[in-house]
This record gives sequence, structure tokens and C-alpha cells, in this order.
Amino acid sequence: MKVAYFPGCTLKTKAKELDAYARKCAETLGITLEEIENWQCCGGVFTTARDEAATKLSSVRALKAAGNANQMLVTVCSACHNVIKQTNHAMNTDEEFAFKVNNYLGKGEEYDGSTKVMHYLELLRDVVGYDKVKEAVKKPLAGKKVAAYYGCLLLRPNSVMHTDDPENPTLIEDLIRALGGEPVVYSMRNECCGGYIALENPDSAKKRSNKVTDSAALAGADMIVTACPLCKFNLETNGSKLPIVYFTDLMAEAFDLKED
Amino acid sequence: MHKDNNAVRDEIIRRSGVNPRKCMRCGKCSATCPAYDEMEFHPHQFVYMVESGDIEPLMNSKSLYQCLTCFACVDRCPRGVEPAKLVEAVRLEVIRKQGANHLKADDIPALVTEELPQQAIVSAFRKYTK
Amino acid sequence: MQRIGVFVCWCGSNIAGTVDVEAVSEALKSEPGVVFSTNYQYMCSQAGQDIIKNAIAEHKLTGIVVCSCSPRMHEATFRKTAAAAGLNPYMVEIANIREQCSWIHKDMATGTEKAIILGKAAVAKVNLNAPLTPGESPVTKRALVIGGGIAGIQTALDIADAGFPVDIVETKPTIGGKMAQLDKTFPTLDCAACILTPKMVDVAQHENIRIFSYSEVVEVGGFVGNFDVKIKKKARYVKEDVCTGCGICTEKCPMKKAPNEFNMGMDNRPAVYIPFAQAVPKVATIDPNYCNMLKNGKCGLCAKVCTAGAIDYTQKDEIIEEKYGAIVAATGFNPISMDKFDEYAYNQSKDVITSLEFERLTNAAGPTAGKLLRPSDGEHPHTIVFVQCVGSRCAACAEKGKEYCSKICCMYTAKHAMLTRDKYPDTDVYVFYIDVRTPGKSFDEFYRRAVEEYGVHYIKGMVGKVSPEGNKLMVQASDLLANKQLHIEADLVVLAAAIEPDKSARPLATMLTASMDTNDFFTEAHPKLRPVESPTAGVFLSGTCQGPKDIPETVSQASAAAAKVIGLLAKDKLTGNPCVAHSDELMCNGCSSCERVCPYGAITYVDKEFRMPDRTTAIRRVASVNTAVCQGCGACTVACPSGAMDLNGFKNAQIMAEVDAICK
Amino acid sequence: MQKVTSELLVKKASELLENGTVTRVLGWKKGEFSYDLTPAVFESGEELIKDFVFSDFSGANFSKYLIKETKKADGKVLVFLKPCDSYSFNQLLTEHRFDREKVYAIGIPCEGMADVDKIKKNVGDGIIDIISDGDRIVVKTLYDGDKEIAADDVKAERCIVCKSKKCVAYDELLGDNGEVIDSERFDEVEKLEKMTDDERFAFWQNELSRCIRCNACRDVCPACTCEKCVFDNPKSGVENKAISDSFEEKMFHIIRAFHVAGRCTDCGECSRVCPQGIPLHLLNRKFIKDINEFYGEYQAGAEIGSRAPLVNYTLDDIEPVDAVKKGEADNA
Amino acid sequence: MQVNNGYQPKIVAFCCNWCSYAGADLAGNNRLAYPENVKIIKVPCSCRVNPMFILRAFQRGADGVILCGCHPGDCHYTSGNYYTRRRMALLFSMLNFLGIEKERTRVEWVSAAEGAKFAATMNEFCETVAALGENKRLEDLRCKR
Repeated sequence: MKVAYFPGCTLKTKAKELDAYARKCAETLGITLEEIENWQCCGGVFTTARDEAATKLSSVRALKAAGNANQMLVTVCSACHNVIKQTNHAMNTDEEFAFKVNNYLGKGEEYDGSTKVMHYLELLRDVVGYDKVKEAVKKPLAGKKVAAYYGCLLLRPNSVMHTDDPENPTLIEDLIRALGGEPVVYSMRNECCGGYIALENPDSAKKRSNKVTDSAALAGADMIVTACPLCKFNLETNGSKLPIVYFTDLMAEAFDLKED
Repeated sequence: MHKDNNAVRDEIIRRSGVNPRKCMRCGKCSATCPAYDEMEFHPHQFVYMVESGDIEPLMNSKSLYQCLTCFACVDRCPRGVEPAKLVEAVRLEVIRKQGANHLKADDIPALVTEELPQQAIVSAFRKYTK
Repeated sequence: MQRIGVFVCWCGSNIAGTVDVEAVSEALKSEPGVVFSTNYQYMCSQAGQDIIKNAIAEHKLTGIVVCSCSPRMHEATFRKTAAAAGLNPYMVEIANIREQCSWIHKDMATGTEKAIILGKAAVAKVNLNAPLTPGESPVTKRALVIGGGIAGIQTALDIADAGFPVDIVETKPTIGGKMAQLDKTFPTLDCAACILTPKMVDVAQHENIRIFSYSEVVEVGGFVGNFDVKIKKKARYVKEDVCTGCGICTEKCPMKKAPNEFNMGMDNRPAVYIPFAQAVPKVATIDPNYCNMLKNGKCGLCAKVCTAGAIDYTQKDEIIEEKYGAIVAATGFNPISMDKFDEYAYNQSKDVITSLEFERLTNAAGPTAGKLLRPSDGEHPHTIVFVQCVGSRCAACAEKGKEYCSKICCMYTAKHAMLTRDKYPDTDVYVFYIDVRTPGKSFDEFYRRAVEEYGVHYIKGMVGKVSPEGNKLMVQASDLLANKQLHIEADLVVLAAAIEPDKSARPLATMLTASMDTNDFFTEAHPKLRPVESPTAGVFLSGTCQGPKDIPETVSQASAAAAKVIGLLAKDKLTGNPCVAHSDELMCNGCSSCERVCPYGAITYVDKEFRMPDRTTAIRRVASVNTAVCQGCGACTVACPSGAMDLNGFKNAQIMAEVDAICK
Repeated sequence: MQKVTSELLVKKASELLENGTVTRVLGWKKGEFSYDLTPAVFESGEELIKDFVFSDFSGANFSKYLIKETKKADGKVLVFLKPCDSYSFNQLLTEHRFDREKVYAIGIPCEGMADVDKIKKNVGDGIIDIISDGDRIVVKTLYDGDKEIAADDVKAERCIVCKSKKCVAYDELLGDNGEVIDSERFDEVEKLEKMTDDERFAFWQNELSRCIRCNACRDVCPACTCEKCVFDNPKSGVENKAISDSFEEKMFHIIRAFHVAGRCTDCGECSRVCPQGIPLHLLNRKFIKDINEFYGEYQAGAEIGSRAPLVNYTLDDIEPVDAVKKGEADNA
Repeated sequence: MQVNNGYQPKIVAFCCNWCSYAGADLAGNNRLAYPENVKIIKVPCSCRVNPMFILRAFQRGADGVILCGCHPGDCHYTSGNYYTRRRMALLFSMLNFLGIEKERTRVEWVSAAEGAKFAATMNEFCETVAALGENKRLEDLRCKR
């Protein structure tokens, strides 16, 4: 099975391993991530203002490039996922906005809103199925206590994202379990790490990050997994005692795809 | 209430798509906000002050740049008010003015570190500049 | 052709002052069908009525028109007059020449002219009137109460005390409902069991009351005074009439892992169980989902220990058919699920509980024998946070919770906070509120006592997130008055969950053709003036199935519903309003348009055989109006495209005759 | 895609007659000319081969015929449903007007029907016959021999603004099912709405004064299925069987449109059969447009059992005064 | 008949028994005048009013027709006026579509307590219709003859 894939800026630079393992693991599970052509950076943050059309064009072009009606567009980075999914929602629910955007795109290039945006994790749960993930595991993560960190972008706003229960998600925990690890549930897993503000107010970002990593440590985790490069950076920079790894890293390890 | 304030208020309401009149003043947005202590005006005050057209103080406040855009207030509001969208709409009111960019391109190099991922820079630009 | 008499009233000078009554009676003399016309000073007086009676006899009148005050004043009077003279009362029409004419016009010529036209319209209508006889239907003198909580109990007792047999149908193995689960009641703090259980006993012992517990209504047919109801008695695998309620089976049952519903699942009960000590009927019930004997035939211990021989593993569901004159819905409420509010971590921590669970935690018969202990570790909590309005007052667009105020939470939270501080003064109690709503006798005083005498911390603001960290619950909340974000380290968090109608209400409403609002509360026949009746005749509403209410309100409504039922059952026959819809089955298409607009469910369809013009016969679906249920609004007559549906007393032809007379 | 032709339908119908699935077939029957097809009941393969026609002139909607036909005898009736016919079919089922068990419905695609009047206008006098041939129409004339017209040029108005190519009811489908179309069928109504009161009055005065009260519109209408029409019923108070004054045709058409409001599927049969060429469908479309705008999109017959807008309500429906204003504001 | 200087339109008012008819009575009780050419026909509920009645009134020479019922939510029969509202919204829109002046038709919700509103409504409606003049567009000429 082939799905359209939007890697995003960070996966092409600072988070190359996230991208590489995402592709490898997908291949293992019988899915080819086909990078859409000529994609541009999504902008990293969704502007909720209804009169902001220009900043959302790259997302809309990606959605259109994902192919014909009801095709899936898969992302790995939580931020890209959030931006593209919210843009897609706006195209489907805000007629005025959609009209404006389609005017920008030009005649014949209009986007009809029919692409389905999926996070890689959702793909694993809804399309592949955890049972199949389990089958692919060669080196189970036995004994590893893994804390899933969702952050905000994967889950919220729930009325648009519909990823999981935004207050008590199980999406990543179920994956950890399928990989043979032991998920550690802690209360700050869906709270913001302050990544967006890392530049503006590093102190604030540090406070937020520490809350998250402390909570995970208190719950007895050995490591924290995330899908978001910004979260990873932010948690690491601010002195996390626990290692922060991408979920794809964990998968590659369990699937025995790591070369070292 | 000043007439001009009404115009700004209406523009902010239109831009955000938020109806602040739905607010029942429960304060759950502020209870939920992770950046509360960084802010001079808190999410519930944004809602109330936009509704009453008292927008000038908000525009002059650094609270505009402390919102983490984590959407927790949007999700947890029992009235579907979506305070974060109001914060953003007010912020745009400020930074869309000529020369009012909150983040200058010249400031960037000093802030960038080796490990800083692209998206941190991109998103900061998008949030704080026009 | 009718023989019509016209009687013009002067109403002293009220009419005669601006209307030339002589000219009116003279002018109407020449209208088609009019054989007699006169005027008199006070038509409604005895003398005036005698004029009418005499004229009816003397001129063999078949219809009369009285030109007088509003029909809302004296239509009933003149109908009685006609009836006394042997004329069908529905052959009387009133021309309102006082309120609509003499009182609003000053000029005699204008008033007279208009009075004549109004008289002509009334004559035109009477020409097409037909005698109407109200339909009569017998009344089955038995009531059905659906739901055995305090609402159903009170309604049943009141009806039974008036001498009518009543059946209570309750889905649980015992009556008592939510009130039986409560510890104390506000604002008087008397113990719920102490005031409820004697009533339950009264029900059990009342000669006029039968209890169908562990049963549900599965089918309702018929109409007011004549409902046919099927009740399914679920198999409880215990012979109700043999079981003595000794409880030995429940002690000996080896399967003790079934969650105890009565204690909100906070402890376990055996597979064979009696919900609580004061249950009515006090008989055991076997839970087929947990009983090993029923699941795999291995066990049978309860049958061995039962000296009365009451256990019967072969029992089957049983259908009981019964007739009722009136039905009372008393299906009650439940707290809503907290699944969509997990920022409060209800699904993540045992120490986040709902208020109803808190009731059980403080109740002497509860899982902790009345000691307030944390569910997670059995420790005494030192800091308790109460959160109000969880799921109440939510906007529809928020896609969770309910839009309405659940009404009871402010008071029970004050009660919980006060009782906690009273019994455990070392406990810090916080209540987060949006508004404190305490309208009710002694309610606000009660709330103030909680604050002023018991030192409960009331904080205006909402809790944003509850984070279980170690054995603590970190509560992040806003204090709006202090303009601060609070972080409280709590041991127990209690959520005042919104309440919603019981899930059984919606299918029941469908069976009863009773209407519901968008929240699944039953709608009342009139929100102000008929609050305990459903728009469907013979169906009454008791308790929270109609809307959120506390115990005193529930009991008031329960008794009010009972009074309405008694009023109905006291009649031997129901006399209908004869001005009801009637369908001409030769013209009816059977299209269901009329049925869909009928607010009373008065229209049903029957397949009837008709002779076709070509002498063959064909089965056609035609509408049939139940005259006992129809209230005569006429909505169906306009929905009917073929004109088959018409309304007695206000027939299409009659109204058009009035239109013609007025426009001439 | 399988091309649906007379031959294919005849073959299908004959098979179903033969294997006993159905005992009668509702179909279009050859008339004096090959363009004046009439609805007929066929009971044998021979009859079908002889007279059954499916062409650009098979506009007639058979749904209504099922009411009587299903009552006549036992056994199933075969009916061919074009997409627009299938909506009428469902609407009649919603109103319990016939027994679904006694019908075998075959959905057929439709590319639009021709308007004979348009052809006549196009070609002029002396038409002997009109033969439909794929996307062309051949007109045989007395004086000029054969003339060819593109079928698209003489398409019926209702087909130009076709609302749906999707069969919504059938037991069996021939060819591929189409989609609901976002058509421009309300444009004409909008044009009228934009006129002044006086202009509109003049327009309708001109149109409706031509009415000869032949009742053809009513007789063909799949929504007008009353056992007895109010206008035929002496008891209704509005009985009038013939045109007698300037008002009565207005009353008749307003009431008729009102009676079918919310039930009319916009099949356009009323205008097709009107011998005076009155655009009666505009009245129905006005109601449909208003219903869509006031109460949300509603397509009668799209599904069985749906609640028609006039036997439904919400607590915050538009007030009549605003409803009338709305039409105006939209036009401003 | 009294000779009026100004033109007086013929108005038919359908009033529901429970609210509007009572409102009209109240107007009478309080001696609140409205034009004599308003004639009231009592119906049990506004939902009893068939479009045919309204057309019939116009046909027979009425210049304006007004329909009065309980306020939405207050219907004695709970839902009757909701149906009225839909039916009349569509009917009036159609009449307007046919070129009949929209001011000639009206639905007004009048409660039993609103005597003053009833009188004021009738006065205002008569004035509006009077300004339009005689109804020629929907009148049965035959009846005039």
C-alpha cells in the first residue's frame, strides 16, 4: 500500500532519523511513504485567524498534491500534522476561507477538501493495526518503561483533530505495548512543553518542560517518546533526566532495523 | 464604550470566528492555561475585555506573546468559546501594523543554537511577524 | 334546511348603546334559514334564556344564533339553555357583538352595520352545523406507574390511598431509586433512608399496590382510560413469592466479584444478591452474568442452602398483560458519564469520584461503612476539592455535556462540604463554583452556613486539570476573584456531574407517543399550566423525567400527578370534546401526513376493504381518529391534501361560509 | 457502460415476464408518431416487441401508475425508473401509496429527454415523424426531407437543469448509477424573484390566464394522487371543475402547488404535459427553493420515510414576515 | 353603510380560540378601537387555517388577511402554531411570488394578555392595506358583478 507523505522541514534537517526510520518501519509493515512532490514547509503553526489565507497555502497545496479524492496524506511531525489537519478542516467548514484560498490557487487548481489527513500513529492504529505491528517485532522492548509524550499538537483542538481522547489518550501507549515495552502513564503527557515559546521566553518553556519530564520521572519512566521534533528539542535542552526518543526510533529498535 | 473600540472588537470577533458572548465566566480557560503565570491578562480576561471592547490594554500587553498555542483552553471550555483564537486575533491586530513585528529577522541569529529545530524558527516567525 | 332563531342581546346599554339591536334582529330575519329573530335586554338572564327556550319549542328551531358578548363568556350558558330545550348544544353559535363591536366602535351606524355582518356570519355557520355528541369511553380504574424511585413511590401511594389499584414497574430488583442511595438530604440533613424506607414499606404493604420489580414495560397500546400494556418480568431465578429474604444464599454464594451497583461499583456483591437491607421486595436476585450455575452449570450452592426452596435456575422472562386507565412516567435520572471530561482524571484515578459515589462513601451502609476514606488506599483524605457544574451548562457547540443547569448540584455540594467539615474538622474543603444557585426554602441559608459556620472554602472559578501525581491529586484551578491560578494538592476530588434522563425514557416515550425535548426530558402539556401532564391524554409525569428537580419538588410533582390520575380514574366514563377531527375514509389516501402533525398520537391507520368503481374490491390504508385522544386543534385538516380530514364544529365548509358572509 | 436501448429493455422485460418474476410491464408505447409515446401496460413479450419504445421521448414518469396497477391483480408489475422517476417512486412509498412487494423496479440511466415543442419550433411545419438516434435527432418532414438536430439543442428544460442522475430506488440497475447534480434549476425562479410585484403579477397573469383547467397537470403529477381531489369534491367548498373566472385558475394552481409542497420531487411532468405551455414547475420550484432556504436542503423522495418539511417544524423557524422579506433581500 | 371619506379595506382576521381571540376580547374590554372592517373568525388553533380559507377570502373581496395565534412555544396544543408558521411562511412567499403585495397577508402572535397589541396590530395592518388600495389581483370578479 502506498500513501502520500509530507515529511516537513525539520525531518529534512534536524530530525533526519525520524524521517528515515518512519520510512523503514512503514516498509516493514507493507506501506510505502511516497513523498509528495514540491512540498513546502507548513509554517510550523496553524494561524486560527479566518482571514489568514496566504500562510495556509502550502498546506493546501500539499493536501491537493496528496492526490485524488479520499486519499490519505500522512505526516510524522506533530506540528505539520496539526497545521495540515486544521487547514483541511477550515477548507471543509469555512466557505469564505475556502473561497479565498481557491482564488489564490487559481482556476483549475482548486482544492475540494477531500483528502484525509492522518498522523503516522493513526495510520498504525487504524490502517495497519497494532496486531500487525506486534507481528513485525523482532526484538521486543521487554522491561523498558516508556512514557508517551503527546504534547498538545497531536491531540488538540479535539473537535478538529479527533486523534484520541484528548484528556486520556492511549494511542502511543498501545504502540509501546505492541512493541513489547511497558507504557508508563503520567498526568502531564498531554500538557504543552512550551516549544513554540522556546525562542520568545526560554524560561517559560523550561518551566513547562520540567513539569513534563518531572511528572514522567516520578511515574517511574526510563525514557520518553514523542512524535514532535520541537518537543524533543525543548525537553532535552531544558535538562531532562530521561532520554527523549522519537517513537520511530523505538519502532526501528523493536523491528531490529537499527544498524549499530 | 468608544466607537472605534467597537470597530476593532468587531474585526477581532470576525477574524477569530469566536463569539465572546457565549462565555459564562467560569474561568476554566484560565484554570487550564499553562502560561497563566507569564501573563498579565489571562485567557478569561481576553474574552471579557474583547467582549466589552476594552482592547487597547490587551494590544499593549506582552501577554499576547506568552500564549503557547496549545489549545487547552479551546478544548476544555464548556461553552465552546475558544479563547486562544481571540488571543491570536488580537496579536494579529498588533503585528499587522507597519513595523510592529514582534520578532525582527535581525534578532534571530542571536537566538539560534545548533540543535534548534527548524520549526521553532518558522513558527516563531509565523506567530510574531507579519 | 335549518330553522334558525336569532337572539340579539342588548347587554343593557353595553351593546344597545352603540348597536341598533332592533335593526340587527330585523336585518337577520331575512337571512337564509332564519325563521325567528328577536332582541332582549339581558339574554343571559333567566328571562332571556326562557325567551330562547320558548322560541326553540314554538318555532321548532334546529339552530340558534345569539348575538351577544364573547363566546368565552356565555357560550356554555347558551348551550345549556339549548340543551334544556331539547336542542343539541352544538347547534348554538355566538356572534360576538360586544367585545368585537359595540365596545370598540363609537358610531351607532358603524356598530350596527358590523353587528349585522357578524350575525350573518354566525347564521351562515349554523346553517352548516350538525348536532354533535361527545364520544364516551369507559375508564379502566387502575394506574400504572413506571419507575419506583421516590417519584413513583409517592405517586403510587397517593393514588392507592384514594382507593385505586396501582402497579409500579421498576427495572431494578428493588424500588427506592436514587434516593435510597443518598446519605443525608438537604437542607434539613435528615437521613434519606430514614424517610424513604418507611414509604417503601408502605408501598409493599399497601393492598392497592402491586410491585413489578426487575421488570420493564415493553408495549403500550390503547388510549386514555384504556391503555393495554405489556410488562416483561425478567427472570430473577428466585421465586418471589417463596423467598423470605433471609439472605443465606447471598452469604454462601462463592462468586463474590460482581460490581455492586448500589454502591456505584465501589465494592463487590455476590452473584445472588439483595441490593440493600431495606430492599422492597426483599427477595434475592441472581445475576446471570456472574452466576456460575447459570453460566456453566457448575455450582448450585444457593439452591442447596435455601431452606425455603426459592431458587429456580430454570425461570424464564414472563410477559404480563394488563389494562390501565392512566400511566405515570417516573423514570428518573442518572449522572452523565465523565468520559468526555477526563481533564478531571475520573478515568485515571480512583480518588476522583462523582457526587453520587461520595454519597455512598459517607453512608453507613456504604462500602466504607460511613467512614470517609479514599477509594485508592483507604486513607482519610485531608484535602478535598469539589468541582461544580461538571457537564452542566455546556454550550451545544462544545460537543460535550448538557446545556441545562442540573439544579441539584449546588445544594448537595454544599451538603457534602458541610458534612465533611462537621465530621472531619481537620479536612480542608474547597468548592469551585461558577455561580451558587440556591433558590428554595432555607437553601441559601444552608449554603451560607457551610461557608460561615463550617469554613468551607468557596472559590469562584473552575478547575482546569486534575493531575494524579504519586498519591496526590494536583488540582490546577482559577480563582477569578483573586485573579490567580491555584495549585492545590488534594487527596480526593468530587465531581458534581450533570444529570440526564434515564436511558429508558426515550423508548418509553415512543411507546406512549408522549413527546420529549431535545434532552430527552418528557415535555409537559403546558409548561406553566399543565406541568404534570404529558400532551398525550392519560399520560402523566412525575419527578426528574420531566426536568431536573430535588426531592421536595419531585414529591410535590409526584402528588400532583397522582391528583391528576385520581381525577381521571374517578370518572366512570370519559366524555370527549365532540369538536374532534374526522376522516372521510372514502377520500383518505393513507399518506400519513395527518398522523405526523398530530401532537397527541390520535391518528392510526387501518387497512380497509373498499369497493372500487369497477366493482372490484381493494384493500386501502386509511386514517382513523381516536376521538378520545383527539383534542381538536385541526393541524391534521390542513396537512391532509385530499380534504378527507375535517374538524367537527369547525368544518372547512363552515369556516368558508363565514368567510363568504364577511366578505360579501 | 451498457447502453440502455429499447431492445435491451424489451429483452429484460420479456425475460422477467417469462420467468414469472412479473406479470405486467409498465412501459412507453408507440403512438401515431414515434414521438408521441403513451404509457401502457404490456402483458407479453409479443406486445413488447411490437410497441415498446425507449427513446428521447420516453419522458413519462410511471411511478404514479403503480398505485392503480398494483391494486388491479396479483403478481408483480415491472416498472422502469429513470433517476427522476425514482424519486417519485420513493415519495409514493413514503406515503404508503402502493405495495412495494408488488413491484419489480429497474433503474435506468437517463441522458435527458427531448422537448417535442422545441423540435417543432426548430424545424417548422410539415413534420411527418421524429426519430431519436443517439445524440442526434432525425426529423422527417413533408417538404424538406430529413433534418438532423443535435439532441442537446432540443433537450427539455427540466433535463437541462437535471437535479440528479442517481436512481434512488430499484431492484436492479441497468448501466451505472449517476450522482446528484448541483444544478441550476432555481435560476428561473430567482429571475422572477428579482422582478417587481407588478412584473411578476403580469408574468403570472399572462401564464395562468391561458389555463383551460384541463387538469392534465394534476392527472400526471405523481404527487397528486388523492383518491378524490378537493377541486372535484362538492363538500370541500372549493369545488370547481372548469375555468369560470380569473381567480379560479390562480386558486387552483396555488392550492395544487401547496398541496404538493414538500412532497413534489421536481420531476417536471406538470409542465411537460401542459397543453398551454404554462411553466407550472416554477410554482413547485419556488416552494422547493423556499423550503431549502428556510428549513435546510430537502429533496422529496431522496429517501423513504423522510419527514416532509410541512409536517415538521423546529422551535426557531423563520417567521412568515421574514420569509417573505428574505426573498426580497436576496434579490437586492 | 356609513360613507367613509377614506378608503376602508376589508380585513379578515383568523384568531385562535386560546390566545388571540381572548386578546381581541381584552381589546374590547379595554375599549381599544380598531377599524370596523376587521372581522374576526374564530378557529380552535391557528393551525386550523387552511390556505384555502385565505384564498377564498381574497377571492370574495377581502383586501387583507391576518392570522393570529399564540406565541411560538405557547400553543394550547403545544405545536399547532409551529406548523402554522411554516405553512404561512411558504404560502405568503408564494403569493408574493405571484405578484400579490406581501403587505396584504400577515401572521401575528397575540397572547390573551395582549389586548393592546391586538388593537395596535389591527390598526396598523388596516393602514398598510389601505395604502395599497383595493385588492384587485386576487379578487373574484364574478362575485363583484
